[in-house]
Amino acid sequence: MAATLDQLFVQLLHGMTAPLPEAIRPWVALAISLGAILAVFGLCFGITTVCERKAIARMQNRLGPNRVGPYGFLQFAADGIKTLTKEDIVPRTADQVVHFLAPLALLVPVVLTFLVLPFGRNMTAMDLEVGLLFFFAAGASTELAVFMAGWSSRNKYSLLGAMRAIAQMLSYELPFILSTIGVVMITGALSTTKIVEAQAAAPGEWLARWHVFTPWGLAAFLLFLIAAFAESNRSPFDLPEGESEIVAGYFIEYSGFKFALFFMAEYLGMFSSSGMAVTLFLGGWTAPFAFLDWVPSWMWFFGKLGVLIALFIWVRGTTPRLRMDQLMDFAWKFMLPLALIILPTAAIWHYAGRGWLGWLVTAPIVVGAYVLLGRSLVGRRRIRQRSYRYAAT
Amino acid sequence: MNPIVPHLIVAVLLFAIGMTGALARRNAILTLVGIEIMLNAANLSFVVFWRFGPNPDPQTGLMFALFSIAVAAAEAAVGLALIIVLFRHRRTTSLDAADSMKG
Amino acid sequence: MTWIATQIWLIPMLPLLAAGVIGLLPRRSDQPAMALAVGSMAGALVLSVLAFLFTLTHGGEEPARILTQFEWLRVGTAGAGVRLGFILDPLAAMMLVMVTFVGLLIFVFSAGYMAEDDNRARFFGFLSLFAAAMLGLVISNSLLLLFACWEVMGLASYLLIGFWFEKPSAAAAAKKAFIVTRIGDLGLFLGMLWLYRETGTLLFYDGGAGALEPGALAAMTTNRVTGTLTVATCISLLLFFGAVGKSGQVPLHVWLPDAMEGPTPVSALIHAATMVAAGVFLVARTFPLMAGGVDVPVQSGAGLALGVVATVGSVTAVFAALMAVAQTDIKRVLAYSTVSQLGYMFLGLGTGGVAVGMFHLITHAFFKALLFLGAGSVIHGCHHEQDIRRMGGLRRWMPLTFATYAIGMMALAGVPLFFSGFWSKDEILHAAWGWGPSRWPFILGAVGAFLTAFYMTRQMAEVFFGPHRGGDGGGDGDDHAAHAPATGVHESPRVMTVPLVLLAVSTLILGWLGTPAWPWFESYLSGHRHVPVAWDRLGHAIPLMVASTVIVALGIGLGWMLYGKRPRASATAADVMETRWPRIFAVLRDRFYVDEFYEATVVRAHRASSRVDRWLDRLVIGGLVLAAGALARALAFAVRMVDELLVNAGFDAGCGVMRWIGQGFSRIQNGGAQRYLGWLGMAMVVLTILVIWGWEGR
Amino acid sequence: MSPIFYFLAMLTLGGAVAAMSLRNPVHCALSLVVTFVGLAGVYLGLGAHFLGLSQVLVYVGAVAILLVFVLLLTRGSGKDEFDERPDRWWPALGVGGGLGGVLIAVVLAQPGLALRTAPPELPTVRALGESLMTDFVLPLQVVGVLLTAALIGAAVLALSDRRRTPQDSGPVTSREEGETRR
Repeated sequence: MAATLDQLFVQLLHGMTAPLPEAIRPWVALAISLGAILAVFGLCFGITTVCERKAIARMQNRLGPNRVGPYGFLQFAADGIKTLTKEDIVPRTADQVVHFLAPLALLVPVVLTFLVLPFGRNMTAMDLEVGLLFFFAAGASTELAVFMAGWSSRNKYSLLGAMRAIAQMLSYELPFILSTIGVVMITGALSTTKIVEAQAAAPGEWLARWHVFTPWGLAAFLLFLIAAFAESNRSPFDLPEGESEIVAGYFIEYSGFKFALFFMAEYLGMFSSSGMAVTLFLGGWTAPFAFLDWVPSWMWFFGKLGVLIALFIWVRGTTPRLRMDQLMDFAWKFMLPLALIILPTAAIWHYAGRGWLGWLVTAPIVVGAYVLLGRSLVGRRRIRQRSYRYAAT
Repeated sequence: MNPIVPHLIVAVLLFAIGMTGALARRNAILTLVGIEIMLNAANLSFVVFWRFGPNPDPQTGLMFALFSIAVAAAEAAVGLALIIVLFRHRRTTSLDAADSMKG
Repeated sequence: MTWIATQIWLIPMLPLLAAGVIGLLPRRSDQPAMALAVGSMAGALVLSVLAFLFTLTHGGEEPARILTQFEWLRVGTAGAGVRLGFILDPLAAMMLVMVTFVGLLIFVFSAGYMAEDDNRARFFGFLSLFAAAMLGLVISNSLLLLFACWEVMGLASYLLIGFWFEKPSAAAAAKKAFIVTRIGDLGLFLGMLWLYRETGTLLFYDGGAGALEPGALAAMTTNRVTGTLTVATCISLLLFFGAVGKSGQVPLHVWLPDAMEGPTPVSALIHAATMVAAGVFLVARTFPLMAGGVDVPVQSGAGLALGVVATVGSVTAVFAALMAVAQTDIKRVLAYSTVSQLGYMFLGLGTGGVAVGMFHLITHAFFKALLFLGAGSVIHGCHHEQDIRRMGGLRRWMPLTFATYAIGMMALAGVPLFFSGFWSKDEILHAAWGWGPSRWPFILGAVGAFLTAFYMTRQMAEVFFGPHRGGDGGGDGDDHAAHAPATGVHESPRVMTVPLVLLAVSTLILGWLGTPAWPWFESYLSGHRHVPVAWDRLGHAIPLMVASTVIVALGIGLGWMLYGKRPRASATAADVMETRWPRIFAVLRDRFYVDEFYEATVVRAHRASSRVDRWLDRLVIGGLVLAAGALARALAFAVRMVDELLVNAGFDAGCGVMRWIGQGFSRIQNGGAQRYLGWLGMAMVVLTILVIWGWEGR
Repeated sequence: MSPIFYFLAMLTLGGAVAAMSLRNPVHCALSLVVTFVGLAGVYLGLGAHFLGLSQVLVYVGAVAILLVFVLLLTRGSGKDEFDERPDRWWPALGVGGGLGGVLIAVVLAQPGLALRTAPPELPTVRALGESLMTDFVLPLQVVGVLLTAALIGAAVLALSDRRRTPQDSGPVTSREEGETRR
């Protein structure tokens, strides 16, 4: 029973593609998977927007949406209908073609990143040997779409927002990628499926071998998560769309459906980063304890994903926005060195094993690096009382 | 047809396009773009010869292309920095402005 | 317990990590830097003691030798890579314990000594780096790894000697130390290359395939370069040249006294325990090669290389001791004394084998560190006064420093029975006495022993006895001297005196490890665990012991007679020896003019050659150019004449043609990069056609 | 030869032609990205997965962004007046076309380009990594040094005139403005 439930979707896909000829079967399977991913995560996107609005409303002592449907939970449907039926305004001076292509160029790579995520046992849409690289390659392509959107609008705020976004994404790309190299080193594979399988509990062990349970893995997980916040342009790294400074960033000149696409791409990017964090560090679809193996694997994945999304919402509701220089300092002076230090630490862990020796050697290195780098970041700039040049008297 | 031939023709055409553009455009950045296209054409031929070449070798062609990508990245960085310097001195990125080494 | 044998790399790794972390720390974080440095050294000491205990309990007839080899860099597929390795054997274990113990005490001492320095964090970072390099050198099982550590140590010593780089003299001394040792390193490097060419490996021991093992040695000792000179001897001499540079032997000793410009703990670390010992250690490590292939650890003083080692050592021992006699800087006396003692070590290695030399290395490390730290304490107490003429009578105000310094002094001088220096020096003299080829090393050694006793007595008398002369300004001497208030002279804080006491205690104890009656050290190095007490061996040694005791007594007596009985009255008063033998004293004080000699020869030769080059450039080459120019001008004149007179009619036409061609070429060379690229493309088309079709038809 | 290859080839060549012929430099840069992506697709089709994805990561993620940044920094995003004069195009087309024609002729004329009988065993990423660390360790080191040097060189080049520029324009005028406004 448990096995059937576990492989339910796999069997379903298998049944749908079995009558087709051999040659086109993988392509059809890929298309169906893509459709399923779009459907599932589209729905997730809707639900998440409502949940986020309600959760943040609670944090801000408001009620949040409560008109449409029970407790306002159908708000997303109303929003969707509204954006679909709104007029699509394109500025007269805008570069028409690029302006039209930008939202697509943003959404397509983001959707592609979902192809390599293992949602459950045997549930990877495209099980590439270089899956992790695929994820990063697709993610890197979104920067260009941001530029296209910002540049083609011929609006200085959108261009500024795009430049900020690109600078930020480039800066955080490095720790984003580097923090995963430790995982690759330990598992010896770039395939997301193999990475997940390597984190399952070995026979006889009660605890799974999630990478987050190791000193370097914990540090890398946190780095990855922070970089994911920045990559998805979410608070506290939402400078590219800081309303108080540059109105709405690079998609200021978009309205209606195209705006909805941008909005969706942002949330989908958040989902895929969280999914990759789950895959790399939280054991993907594996159960944390061996005795919980009977729960279907995809439930684990989506459960962990939900936790991370809740974390994203929580952080958005509670942290103030960074300043641009703080943002850059943080990326280059804290995250990058720490990510580089994690690499040899993972190597040491590989040779020292997961026993007490590994902990004894690697934990102090990680903690020491964290403390030292953090102190150097904090201690440099003393906050002085601001002096006003013209408004003194 | 031998699958190596269309691949190589694509590489050759790419190279020729890059060459033409690099010769015709006056904007230094676009000349650099042309050179990048030529580099990519060379890379493609490496990969094609690795895959279909008469001398099967496990990895050398791939490695060459990989290193070539790395070198191209370095080249782009330095080239673009040079263009920025050119722009600072001449207030233009036209290559015609950078002809003070005239003989 | 046994895991330490394979995890020996942890020992240098600890200080190395500390150095790295200190490098990352903010600039003024003194406390964490200090804690890290001292803590890592303490950890290294614990691990070293574990390793030492391991070698004590393992190994029977052969010394325990645990190798940990690893492949550092694989080039190509088939095993052709660079292999490195670590070794744990009694020699390494002994050195490990010594370096970490002395190092730890010096680190602790530095915490007090450098208390007022602004850059303490940097200082401790460098110290840790230095210690890491030394420890790595000790345990490396590959000449390449040893060389790498050797160079890192050179760098660290450069940084440490020039630590107060705002002083020009310190900066110069650092450069001098770096360059002079580099000259020696060249020899080491050449030796390394040659060794690799001969044996194909740089690993010392590799289960039969190493460079120091019988197979490789047999080949090297039978191959001859010329006549009697074997390959092994040549390589040994090259390696020894590196050791000469690092250990400050004649003729490359000049950097060592100048290196006293560094902070005193640095002097203690570099000139007592570690860096200078590295040269001796190198010779000890490659001893089978030095001994010319005879793989018998001790009492095998044969072979040309060892003869050179012994000769250089004995000459240095006397030479440096003579220079020490006339120095007035408290640290310089000790520096020359170090050079001299290092000479002793080489003498011991050359005549008596590894155990003899290494025993003196160990004991010397302890008492010389003690002396340097004592000197540091004195300097600290006298507010950075280093001139012994301005000290005096300090025993009243610095009793603890005085007591420990006296112990160190007696050990160095070789006062019998209770001091370690006596036993180790005695073994060296014993070995030199029994050395077949020549009696001179023994005689020189004995003279050196006498001089050592003499100059140490002189120093003690000047520093600790007599009236205090610190208050003296310049010329007004005597009236102040009697009632000189000990302004500010004070005993050093606990953090500095405790290391002194610990070192003094170990100085007293260590001697008993290698007495003739119970040669435990020697048997430890060769792997025997149980050493019977053999009183009968004492019989051979007693006459020599008596003789050396007499020598030492003479030295001390003379010193006391000249300096102790009638103490110097004022800081500016002439030295006793200076009044009696002014000319000799001047030579000694000016260090035999070695520096001047180098200045006059090597440096001046460089200058002269550069001057000659300039002259050549000006006159010969410049002349040629001028001549060519004149020729061309003459030719041009002739052509012009011909042109104007003969072809004046066709001139305009020819000129037009030339201009036309020139314009054509200058259009090619128009500075436009794209034009060049176009030419390249066309050339490529033409070449491709030529290559593919052009020659096929032929 | 699958239709996918022809599609990708068209994409690549079309992107390249557009990149070399469009008026607006930013459009050129974006077309260049199409070429890069198409080439990456060709690589993937040839079985060079790692290379194809590296191509996307390096060219699309880094080089294209760099190009676009420099275009904006040098105000090159407007129309380039020089490119409206067509006198350069004919010689360039001559050289490029000649080169392409000759090389295609060479490719077609070579009987030695025999198809490999057995398709090669595609190397795993692990095998690639291992040969990078063994057979190709020296090129790897050299490329590392080259990249470092290029990084430093580019930074130095781009920063070198920092000192000179303020005198030309920048803060002087703004301060004067501030003074007058006051």
